[in-house]
Amino acid sequence: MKKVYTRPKYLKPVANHYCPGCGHSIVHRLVAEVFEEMDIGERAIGVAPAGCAVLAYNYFDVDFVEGAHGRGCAIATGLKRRVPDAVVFSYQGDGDLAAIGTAETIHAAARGENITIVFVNNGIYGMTGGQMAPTTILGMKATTAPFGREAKREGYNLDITHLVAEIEGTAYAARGLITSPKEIRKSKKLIADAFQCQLDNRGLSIVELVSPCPTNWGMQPLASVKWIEETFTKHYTPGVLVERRPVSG
Amino acid sequence: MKKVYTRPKYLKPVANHYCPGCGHSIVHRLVAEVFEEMDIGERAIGVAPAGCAVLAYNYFDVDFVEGAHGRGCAIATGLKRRVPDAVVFSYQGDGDLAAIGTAETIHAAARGENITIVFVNNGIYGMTGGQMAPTTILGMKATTAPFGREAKREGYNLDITHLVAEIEGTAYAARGLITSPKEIRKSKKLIADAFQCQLDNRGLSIVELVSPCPTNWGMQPLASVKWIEETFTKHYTPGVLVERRPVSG
Amino acid sequence: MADKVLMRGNNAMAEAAVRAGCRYYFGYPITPQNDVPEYLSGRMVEVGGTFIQAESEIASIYMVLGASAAGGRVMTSSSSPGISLKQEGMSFLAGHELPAVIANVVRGGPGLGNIAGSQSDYFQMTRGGGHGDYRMIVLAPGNVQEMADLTYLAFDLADKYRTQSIILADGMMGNTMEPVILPEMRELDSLPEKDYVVDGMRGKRPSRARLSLILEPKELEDHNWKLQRKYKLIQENEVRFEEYELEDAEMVIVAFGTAARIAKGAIRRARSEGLKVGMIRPITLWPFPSDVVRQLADRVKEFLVFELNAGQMIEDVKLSLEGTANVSFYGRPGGSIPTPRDLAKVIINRYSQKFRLI
Amino acid sequence: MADKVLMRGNNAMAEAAVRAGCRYYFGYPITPQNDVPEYLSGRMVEVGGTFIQAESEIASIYMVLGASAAGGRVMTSSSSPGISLKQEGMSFLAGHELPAVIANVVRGGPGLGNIAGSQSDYFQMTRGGGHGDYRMIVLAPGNVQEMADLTYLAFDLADKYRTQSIILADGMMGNTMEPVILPEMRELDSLPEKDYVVDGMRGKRPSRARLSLILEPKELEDHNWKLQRKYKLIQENEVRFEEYELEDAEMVIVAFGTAARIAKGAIRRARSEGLKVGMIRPITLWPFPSDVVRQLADRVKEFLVFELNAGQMIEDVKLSLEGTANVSFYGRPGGSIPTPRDLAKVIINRYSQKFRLI
Amino acid sequence: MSKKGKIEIDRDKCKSCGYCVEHCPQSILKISENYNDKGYFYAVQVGEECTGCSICAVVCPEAIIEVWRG
Amino acid sequence: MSKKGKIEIDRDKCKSCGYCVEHCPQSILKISENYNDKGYFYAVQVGEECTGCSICAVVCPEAIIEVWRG
Amino acid sequence: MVIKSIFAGFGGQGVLSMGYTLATAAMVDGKHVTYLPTYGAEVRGGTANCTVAIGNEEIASPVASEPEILVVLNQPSVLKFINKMSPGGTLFVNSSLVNKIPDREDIEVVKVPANELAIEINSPRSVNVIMLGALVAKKGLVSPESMRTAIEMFFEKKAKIIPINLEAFQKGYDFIKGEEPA
Amino acid sequence: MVIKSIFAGFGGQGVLSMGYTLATAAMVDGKHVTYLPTYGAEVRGGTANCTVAIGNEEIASPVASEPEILVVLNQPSVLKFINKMSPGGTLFVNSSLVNKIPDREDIEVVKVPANELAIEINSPRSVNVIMLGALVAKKGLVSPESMRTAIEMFFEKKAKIIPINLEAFQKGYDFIKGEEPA
Ligand SMILES: Cc1ncc(C[n+]2csc(CCOP(=O)(O)OP(=O)(O)O)c2C)c(N)n1
Ligand SMILES: Cc1ncc(C[n+]2csc(CCOP(=O)(O)OP(=O)(O)O)c2C)c(N)n1
Ligand code: SF4
Ligand code: SF4
Ligand code: SF4
Ligand code: SF4
Repeated sequence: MKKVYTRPKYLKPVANHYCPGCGHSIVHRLVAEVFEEMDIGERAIGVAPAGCAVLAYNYFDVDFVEGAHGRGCAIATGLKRRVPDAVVFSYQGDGDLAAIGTAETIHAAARGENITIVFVNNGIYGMTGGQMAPTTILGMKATTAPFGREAKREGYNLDITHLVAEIEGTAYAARGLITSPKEIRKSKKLIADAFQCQLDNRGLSIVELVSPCPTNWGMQPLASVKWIEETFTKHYTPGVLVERRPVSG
Repeated sequence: MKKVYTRPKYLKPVANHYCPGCGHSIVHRLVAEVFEEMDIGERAIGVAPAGCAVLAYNYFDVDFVEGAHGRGCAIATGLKRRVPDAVVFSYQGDGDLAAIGTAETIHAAARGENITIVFVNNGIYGMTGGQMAPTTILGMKATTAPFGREAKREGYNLDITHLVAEIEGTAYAARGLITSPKEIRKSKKLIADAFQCQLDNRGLSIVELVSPCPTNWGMQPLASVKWIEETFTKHYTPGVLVERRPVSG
Repeated sequence: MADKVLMRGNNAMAEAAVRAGCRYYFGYPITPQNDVPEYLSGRMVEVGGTFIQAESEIASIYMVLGASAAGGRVMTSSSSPGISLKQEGMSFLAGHELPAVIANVVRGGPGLGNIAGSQSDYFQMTRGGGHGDYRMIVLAPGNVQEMADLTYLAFDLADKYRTQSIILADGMMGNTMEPVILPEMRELDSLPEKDYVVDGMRGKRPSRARLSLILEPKELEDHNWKLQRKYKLIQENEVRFEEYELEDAEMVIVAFGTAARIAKGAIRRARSEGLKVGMIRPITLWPFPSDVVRQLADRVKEFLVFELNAGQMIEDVKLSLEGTANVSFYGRPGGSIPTPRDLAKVIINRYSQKFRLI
Repeated sequence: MADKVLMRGNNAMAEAAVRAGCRYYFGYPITPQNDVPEYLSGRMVEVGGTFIQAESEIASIYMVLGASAAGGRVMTSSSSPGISLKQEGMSFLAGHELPAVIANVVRGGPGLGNIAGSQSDYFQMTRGGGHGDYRMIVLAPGNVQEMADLTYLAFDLADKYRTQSIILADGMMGNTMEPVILPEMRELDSLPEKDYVVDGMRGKRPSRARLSLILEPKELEDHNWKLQRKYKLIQENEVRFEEYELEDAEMVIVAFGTAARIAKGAIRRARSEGLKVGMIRPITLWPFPSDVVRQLADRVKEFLVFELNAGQMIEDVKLSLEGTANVSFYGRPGGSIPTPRDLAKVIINRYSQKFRLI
Repeated sequence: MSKKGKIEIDRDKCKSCGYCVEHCPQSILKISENYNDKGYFYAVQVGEECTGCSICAVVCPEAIIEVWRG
Repeated sequence: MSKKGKIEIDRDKCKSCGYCVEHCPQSILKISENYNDKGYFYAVQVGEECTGCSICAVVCPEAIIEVWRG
Repeated sequence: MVIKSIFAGFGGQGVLSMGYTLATAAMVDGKHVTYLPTYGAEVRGGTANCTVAIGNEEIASPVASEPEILVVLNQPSVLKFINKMSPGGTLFVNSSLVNKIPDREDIEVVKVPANELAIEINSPRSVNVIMLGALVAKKGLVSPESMRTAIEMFFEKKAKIIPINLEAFQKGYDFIKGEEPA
Repeated sequence: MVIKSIFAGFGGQGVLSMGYTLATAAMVDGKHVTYLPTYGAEVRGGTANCTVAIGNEEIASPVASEPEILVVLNQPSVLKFINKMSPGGTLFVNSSLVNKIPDREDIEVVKVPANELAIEINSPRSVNVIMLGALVAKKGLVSPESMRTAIEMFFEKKAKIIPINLEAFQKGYDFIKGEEPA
């Protein structure tokens, strides 16, 4: 028999600290698979967020800089300018990318910075214990929105990927789900396309992965992916949001 | 004969420090006129930016807090939450609002913060001497874009008002020109509508005034308004960008 | 007994803030102080106050500035990296002369560090990590009860001097639960009037501006000297400290917060072995109790500064002593916290070197 | 003569950076240092480097972190409020142990203050305004030539110790033009190799991570002690200062930067009236020339610290002297800069009180 | 039924931007050849046909034109 | 022409999320009643009809399932 | 004197509430007490633990570097903490889930088949309270009355499960008392 | 000895380049020199000024609190700076634009009809260089040769206007020399 699936080579052979069923683990795997398939792991440099994926460098077997909360795109910019032939990506959660890091995200897009953002949207602050995120949807509870998010009180949720897609320097913006095998496969394709965009020097690429945080949602893993498919995606529909300046040839 | 026009009462009877033909002076006047006509000056609280309008409190005869560069919307939020019946506005330039203040702007909108942003877009950093702004259009020169802005090198210009308009908590977003008598009159109407939106408790209102900076554009005042009408507005077309939740009755 | 409640330091602080009349809280999550925003997100709704989880620490400090300028009792809290982000805003609050209470539940640094308790932000808090000449009142609680009491006090001091009061705690202090007696609930209308507030003229007074931009150097200099006079006044009136077993002490430990707590245990151990050791615990880190320390040196010649960092408060001790006594240092940076026994060993060791006890 | 050029301090600094091999500059406009980004926006294009006007000071310090992690010689510059915003990033650079050169062209504070020259960020720069136990090399140029020379040096020191080098100037120093001889252009391939760089494994080595998150307190403590050892090494090797008219001095002025420049003029005046006054000018503010100051006290008993602030470096002078000499202070915060004549009056006054000269 | 108008310009505060001159429908404003204390060549009225339409006041950045009509 | 497949699960790293169990088209995986050293009830294979479709591997967050086919 | 206890187990086994309830009881007893849960990042990864210090003098450090008492509900926690224990200390294990206890001659081991006991009273989720009952019976850190008050305070908002928890406490308590020579 | 000069006028009158060129000449002469332009917010509002200090020793402060020399191109600047002047100082006014000079007995006033002189040489924009010529002729701060070199350096990139500026310099220079007793 032939081995048809094995742990990707750019994931270190170690256990991670993520909770059971956490989407981060799957996204890690997908990115590592893409690195292997596109043969770009050897020149990849990642920026780890402050967030549950703060230890990403312990799991990915590629070069990494650990970033400060929200500054992934700025750090990635510095890296890419210094090593233009590297494949630079910033791995970020929703708090990181869409709250404290809003300015860095928007302006990396405006500059058309040739980097890739891997954006894990789980609608909550995982690392710090379930506080409200910019992407927390109305009605959803969080430790800092104990009565459930209400527009009048906690404001609306923010679709940052949509905003980024509206910006001219963004070459590629897409959203995938981390739920079923089908959606996971699609998401992997989006991740690959985002990195391809960088290889083609087309500007900023962002791929949002709508992803379960069973722990802070207070759900079992299977219930959490179901909730994504039934409720959460109503606010975050998957697909390619924008594609600009397609390469000729 | 009847007096049909006089200096508005919410402008102090002092000379300002703005350059000849500067749009800030006109915007000041329009806001002061609106305060008088809507009778809201007595409960107005402004936030002055770091920018050419840094001394706004020397010219407006209403309460003011001088802000830090980019933090107008955050300060206005604090003010409004403490004094909900006040009319709170943040006066900001393009660097202030759209560069360093990006996150504060976007999230005030997401919260649907019931404040008004008076946004003066002159496509340049006036106060500090003509550096590139997020709104500087391609081809335009600045002291930090000495060869003219080029997408590849300096990135694209950013239409922040458009982004703000895309956010659900934004009740009103509009753009006016500070050029001819006709456009100035229209702009005044937009300013009034923005403040009305706050009075009606509808959420964030922003009005962008596309405005000349003759000094840093290196043009005579008349040439600068002409340049706005012929070139600059191509990137920043006037009009109402969004209006949400119209008041019933 | 009845009025004691078992509370976490962070929550005791948050509840004390509400009872002191704080109705505006703006913050951003960061471990190890997340209980504060979590607690207040619900509590502010109960008392009709405002809770905002801001988009960042920077936004929150400027929301604080706005609400304070409009006259509210207002608070924010964070931990080391988040406090670093607030430095510009804190300098602005100082320049604008606006009161605010800011809690720093310190974690191990520098950089992302870790979430264990540490005291390595002493310099940042006492020297002003922001730009310009300014000082802030820095209160260092020694247990959960003081987390409540000093927070309560912090609001009064902030208003009295139009200054920032800092609660300098650490991850351990913030997360430990102890029985605590909460201060009474203040009526909002019992709070002192403020005559500098920017809340709309309302046809009653001329327009006002709160600002820190003063373009003319001479005027900004005057403003600075005015601030310095205020700081002097605070130094004269607001020094707070605790003396512990000092009567017969031949060696004095200087420690604050969690370190002081551990030091007490260590001193008990050392005393049980016959060593005459005492402690001076600064409760206000700024203003630092320099005079007391200096006067102590009239009879005690050995000082041991113990900090959960690589040596910061020791500068204040040295500045107080001006060479009149020996000062040594024991420090544990990076979130390491020694046991009272570990510290007792250090004390006994140094003591015996000096006094040939053993 | 031929190689002298008339240059503004800011530009001399910027050009020296390029010549030192700096090819990455990330900044944000703020007076009084705008010449730096303006100059480099064009110059970096000429030399094939990167210039980015970032969206904020925060973004720029993290771009610096990225480019430095990838091995570049990299710089940012700002002025007081902008530097406050960089504090978190500077703490990260320290924790990550990454080299960088950061210029702070200080203006009057606190808050928005003004754009005149000031020295009120001394504490912030020498004590680390960010969180955690860390230090940075702080170089204080005394004229435009030193703006160039010390910037050039700053890059070498930053690389040597994997630390931040700060150029602490002020609005006056940054905007004054003087004839300057620029340092030679370094070949990029003559720069030292770095073995910690994160630039892709390229099939040649295992993956690397640059970080400052160290969750285990004991490990973070070790990391901190390692940093402290490095700082000790810097203290031992990198102290720089200038002695001025000290041979027969009975009174010593301690001043740096623009203040020292004015002090020289004042000393010349005082000497012309027969006063034996000299100066010690710290060039490195950290590491502070403590030993020299302390040794001076063996023969001189009167020190006058002169700063363009309300009194900050005076703490380092006192910490150096430990009570072995008298220290007085003359300060001008808020961007006020006295003339050499004003200062001479102060000097003569204090001198005559001490030595009954007049 | 055109009404008569009147304006007054606070010449000491005029900065010579020329907006009023450009936009006056009656073309009765111009930039003087003298300058004020701040050194600006100020705007002056040179014709009598003012209608009080206020357009000059609407464009004046300095808010220094008063207009009467009636 | 269905091919035979085979999987191997690193049970010590399994966290019991149940994704593989849920999605296996052959329904041959289940959560065991024993737990591993980390305290998780790990997934086990309970039927032989594995086709090597890899779906379990595609959903496994821990990347601990190896799949053979042939 | 200060006695320090560490409670450890899987997240979800009610480890933190054990510590909290004990600390409350100590407070009710008028003793000095601190309770320190793990927090933040440490919480990820499935296990939880907390520390309670009870004494009749001010408590210097809420941390237990050498706990006198260790209460463990699962296997990994035994391995993680047993070597920290102070000589002469007492180890309480939930013997229903823990079968491997490393040798340490200098401590006393108390085995409580808590899962079985819980099933006996038809309250499988009360394992932690049963362990508490055993702890109090054996070590008397706090009075059983205070412990009952603490349980009532803890479940204040879910009053209907107070009785079953009081029963669980008694079950554990009696388990030890029954074993002891009368 | 250090001599300090302030140059002042409207923005656009070439005030800053006057100072810059003079400072360059001093550098060419091998003297100690500092040049301090106004910067930042001060620049708004229409007027500009700068300070040049020239000496044969290290210059302590680039600021002129009591300038020995004041060169003004417009009326407001006279009023702004005249009272700062050091007794015995020399005030150079562009008498084409300045008609009101407050009384100060202790300074010397040199009136240069610079606009007229500029028109004479058909170069109305050279008012500032004419004033420089007068300054150098009168005060000899730098050598005329160095000043010419400085002018050439300044206009390096616009070489074709060098001659007219040299002519303007000479015009101002001769204006003074012609007035002076030969
Ligand atoms: C400056 C700063 N502020 C706050 C934090 C604390 N913090 C760490 S991660 C995080 C948010 C995590 O949420 P998210 O980005 O959504 O990622 P997730 O953990 O959900 O993957 C916060 C607030 C920090 N480390 N630094
Ligand atoms: C934190 C901080 N960074 C930078 C500055 C300097 N600064 C003052 S105003 C300004 C930009 C002004 O441009 P803009 O906001 O477009 O307003 P304008 O002057 O054009 O009206 C800058 C960068 C500052 N004061 N504070
Ligand atoms: S808290 Fe949420 S995001 Fe974080 S590891 Fe657990 S499941 Fe994943
Ligand atoms: S610089 Fe530009 S924006 Fe500023 S006052 Fe002058 S014209 Fe107005
Ligand atoms: S009011 Fe109208 S007509 Fe009269 S001067 Fe003004 S613009 Fe001209
Ligand atoms: S998907 Fe992976 S982690 Fe989840 S139960 Fe199956 S084998 Fe275990």
